[in-house]
Amino acid sequence: MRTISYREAAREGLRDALERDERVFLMGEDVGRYGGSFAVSLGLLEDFGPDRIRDTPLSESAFVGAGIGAALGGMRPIVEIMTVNFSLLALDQIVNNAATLLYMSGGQFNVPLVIRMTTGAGRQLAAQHSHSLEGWYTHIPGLRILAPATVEDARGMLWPALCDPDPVIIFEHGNLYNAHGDLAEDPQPVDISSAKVRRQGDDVTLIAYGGTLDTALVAAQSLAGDGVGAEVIDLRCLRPLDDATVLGSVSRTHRAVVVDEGWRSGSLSAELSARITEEVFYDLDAPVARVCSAEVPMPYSKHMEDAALPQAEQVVAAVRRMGG
Amino acid sequence: MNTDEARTLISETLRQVAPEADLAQVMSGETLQEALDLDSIDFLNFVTGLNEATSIEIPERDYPQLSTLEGCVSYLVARSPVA
Amino acid sequence: MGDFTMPSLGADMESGTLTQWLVKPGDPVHRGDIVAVVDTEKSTIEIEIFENGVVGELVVKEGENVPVGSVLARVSAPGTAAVPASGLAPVPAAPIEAAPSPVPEHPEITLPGPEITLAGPEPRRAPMSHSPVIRHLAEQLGVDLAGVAASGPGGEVTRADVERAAQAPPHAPTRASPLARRVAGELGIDLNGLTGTGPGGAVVERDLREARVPTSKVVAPSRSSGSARQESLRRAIGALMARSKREIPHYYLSTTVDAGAATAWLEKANLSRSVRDRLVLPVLLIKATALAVAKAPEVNGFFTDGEFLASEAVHVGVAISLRAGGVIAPAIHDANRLSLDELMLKLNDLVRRARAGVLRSSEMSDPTITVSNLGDLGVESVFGVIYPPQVAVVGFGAVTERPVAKDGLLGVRPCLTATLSADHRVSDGHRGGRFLAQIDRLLQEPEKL
Amino acid sequence: MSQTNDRSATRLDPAMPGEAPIAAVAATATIPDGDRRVHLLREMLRIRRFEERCVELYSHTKIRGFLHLGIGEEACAVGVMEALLPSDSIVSTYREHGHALARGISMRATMAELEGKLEGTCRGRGGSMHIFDASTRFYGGNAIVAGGLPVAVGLALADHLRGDQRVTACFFGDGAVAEGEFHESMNLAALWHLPVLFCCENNLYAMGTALDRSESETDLSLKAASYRIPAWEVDGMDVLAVESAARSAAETVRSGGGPHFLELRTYRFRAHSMYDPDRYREKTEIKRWEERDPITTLSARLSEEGLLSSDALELIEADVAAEVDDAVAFADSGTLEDVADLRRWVTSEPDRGAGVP
Repeated sequence: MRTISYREAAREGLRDALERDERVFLMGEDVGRYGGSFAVSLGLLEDFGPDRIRDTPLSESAFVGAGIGAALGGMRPIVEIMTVNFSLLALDQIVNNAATLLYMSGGQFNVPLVIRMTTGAGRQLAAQHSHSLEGWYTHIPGLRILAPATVEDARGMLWPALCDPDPVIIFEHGNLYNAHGDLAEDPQPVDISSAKVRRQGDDVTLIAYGGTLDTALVAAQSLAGDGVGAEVIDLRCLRPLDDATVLGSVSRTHRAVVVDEGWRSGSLSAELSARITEEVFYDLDAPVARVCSAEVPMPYSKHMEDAALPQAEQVVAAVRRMGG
Repeated sequence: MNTDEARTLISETLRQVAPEADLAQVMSGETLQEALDLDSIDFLNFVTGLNEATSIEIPERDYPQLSTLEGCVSYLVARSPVA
Repeated sequence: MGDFTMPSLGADMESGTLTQWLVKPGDPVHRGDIVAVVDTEKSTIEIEIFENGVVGELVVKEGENVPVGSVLARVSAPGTAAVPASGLAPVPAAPIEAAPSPVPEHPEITLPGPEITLAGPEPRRAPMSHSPVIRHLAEQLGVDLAGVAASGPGGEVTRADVERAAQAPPHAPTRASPLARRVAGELGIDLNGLTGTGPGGAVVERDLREARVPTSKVVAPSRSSGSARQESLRRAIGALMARSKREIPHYYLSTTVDAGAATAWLEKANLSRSVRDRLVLPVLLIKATALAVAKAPEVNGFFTDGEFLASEAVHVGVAISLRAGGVIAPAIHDANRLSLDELMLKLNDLVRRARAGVLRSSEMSDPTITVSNLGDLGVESVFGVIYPPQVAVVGFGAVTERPVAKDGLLGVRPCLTATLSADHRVSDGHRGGRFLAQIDRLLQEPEKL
Repeated sequence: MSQTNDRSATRLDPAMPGEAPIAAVAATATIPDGDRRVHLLREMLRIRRFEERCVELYSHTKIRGFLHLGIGEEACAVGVMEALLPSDSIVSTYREHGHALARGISMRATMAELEGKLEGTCRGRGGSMHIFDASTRFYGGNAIVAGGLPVAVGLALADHLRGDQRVTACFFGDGAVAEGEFHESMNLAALWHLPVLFCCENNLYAMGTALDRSESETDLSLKAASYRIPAWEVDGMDVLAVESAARSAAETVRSGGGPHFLELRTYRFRAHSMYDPDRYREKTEIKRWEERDPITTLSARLSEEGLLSSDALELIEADVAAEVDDAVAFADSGTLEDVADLRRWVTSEPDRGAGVP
């Protein structure tokens, strides 16, 4: 076991994939010479050369579309969009081409493409650089959406994602890059379709992903002080959702709180709440609660941003309101 | 009516009165009321059931003879019309 | 003879208006010729014909709007004798005679036969206008008159009706969590009018488990799975008893009753009855208890929100032990007015349905006093625990031969022990004692029960 | 490595869209021999008759949804496809029937797709605007204007990375040049020197908007030149001109000469789609372009040169008509996809391999 940062783990994942298969190449803004805007791809250009570590012009639609074309052409591209905020410029390619080609072509053309994006707020980057739009992408059939929240997942999800014959989008929360965690000496690829129970509990189920996993764990800790056993579920895969793990837990604890950095309306937490109500209604002892970002463009000032983001205290309060 | 017929009749009638009753549990000598938790209403319904099935007249004073399984069987066999 | 039909000119086009014909009957046409102009909601489009031929009848007139696919014109094969335009008298479509003439409008339709008056028990709709007194009272008590059941002789709403409506819990649906509703179903607890400790006062599962629910709300458990139901039922009733003990100051009385007269009368009475119609001793005990209430009304009613409400009616709750464990006490309504035979039928029916777990919630909801008759199971004396919100429970032990001094002579008589547990906030030993004595006196003249 | 073309021909004054274009730049390639030109004529006829029948089928509601016809633009499709190899890749647009048929996709499968039948190229899921065919590396129509351009660049990128000598031909209309994706794709292809053949079918109208009402600079070749991409203006109504231009461009691209841009000056005789009252064009203008119909002009030329007798033409017409009838019969008798397959291929079935080998 060694302690390593989330960023280093992600970089190790990239290096491992590039070494395993020469069809793999990385493409994105400043991934080469600059070493990646979050330094994830630092050093890769020197080791793998400009053909496989390709800096692109600021043309999100073109280089994401090119990633799709290259995947159609038999390569295994990894496209890095600097942040989810800029991915809006490539939505047409992602939704109308990547997610749709296999179905429209009647099963003829696969798009084995991986797109990585940084997401989320908390670094005072203000409204245009702080979005958390994973929920949009989880709405699109044809895409697999992953949210690695731990060092192990940051290292282990990339290779299985590349092996998936369909497009996979990996969201890396910006706050996690500096987080440290344990990682095996020879880390194995991880499963990319099921949620994980990060903390056992019997009284309430806290459901989180990516950047909000830590918020849920902190809340669970303080609830334990009040004698409330909170179970914390890390979704890991946001589409397709691992209903079995979520519903199994909620039907046991009878209470659920979803912690989601997206805005409430039409968010991933709304989908989770709907599924819980539809599937385990008769096991609910209180309405599903949701702790999300305030529905405001993210303010710059720290105290305002903190007020907008979902916090552990809000999760604890939600559980209390349920008579937990 | 031979003893086996009597026994099956008794268990069927009891089952109507006390669905969960299980004749096997009735130890010999133990009264049906105790073994199967029958109160006076249940017992009356039990007697009514036997009467309607066999049309044997069962006056109240004979109730004690029917309170055990064996007593019940012999009571029925003795009074049933010649098969 | 081909047909020229209204073409589909767009994904969402359902009909089109033929604005102009560019050909007339008899004109030769060739594939691709523009033959007409059509208007859709969005645009005016020249439409072409796809086959060669000669134009026949123009079925659709200019200005007519027809759905896509409707025949616009008949087109005959090319080279057939051109039908002289004038000669082609359009065959008029057969006038539709067969259509039934519409039912003539008659202003007044008289139904044959006498004017039907609504006779029978159905109370006639109360006249909408209420007396000012009633309206004023209703306003005062915040009662919506429209929702009040009228019991007055003329079908009008009485003062009592308004007061009853005022007391009745608001009809707002009880807030309960789905889990609570499911568990309530299993425990046979009627959630109406309950408030709990959940969000917004909703009843939550814990409320049911820790029996914050008055027994009157305990209805027959629903038919869900056996063992889990029994377990939860036993727990709920146990908790109920514990709470009853905590909250109600019980006082206990007992007396020995000579049951000789009763049992002798019973035996004689049953001789002349077929097996099915025989009576059992509990029937006499219930009737005696119900009649004795007249002597001690403080044992018959409800103690809620800190005050006692005597009940005019006497609904005797009969404690029935469920074979699967637990005891429930459904009510026999107006036991004091029923004959012994009616009581017998009622009791038999109650026991059978209770055993089968099929009881109406009304039966469970309003006994005014409870009789527990564990004497049936050979127990000599039993002190019951009061079922809140009731205020008394009468217990009858088993009939046993006991030495009794009567008229100075020592003799052996069939006796039973009658007990009373009552709520000290409502009655006391003296009143309770009068009640038990009255039961004893009544049992000595069974023929009057 | 900028290569400015010889612009000896006078520029077409875009202000007057109705003006007939001057003879295009004469490509230096050889004039194809007799029967090959008959083959080109026949290919164009197949497209024309196929699409004429589509109009009828649409009127009778056998084809639904949107239907964009390339009647008049057949020379572009046939000319370019003649210059490509089976190993090359094609990315097309929603006006794609001509490209599909010229590329070798059967009339049967294409018509069945238009009628939404299981026997169609994509089981009836794509329709007129989304025809895909793995065997001919036909990477689809695309209903998003310029949506296919980045994908074409990606296909070329894969070939470039693997050192495969292949061309990705990417078709789009004049409307696409107003999309950001056009500029991003041209730049990326040029920047990375990728083997893309950009084929712009400039029919002077983006749906209902004439070129000069949507572009500040209407000379599309100049646009391409700004990305240092060699560009030719080609008479899109002359299949021989298109073929020779496409052939020389494709050979340069295939041998590593980087992306090339063909501006195929052409014209569609029918409305943008089945729905369009065509109010934005003068009837006279349409008439003038119809006089330069690529089919009638070629057949007239071949008969003048004694290479095509009227009987031979009739034979070709009959043969094409039979193929169209057969395709319609095949489509009409086609089956519907089983609704139970609704969810198949939203994502891959577990065992399915990845991508086209």
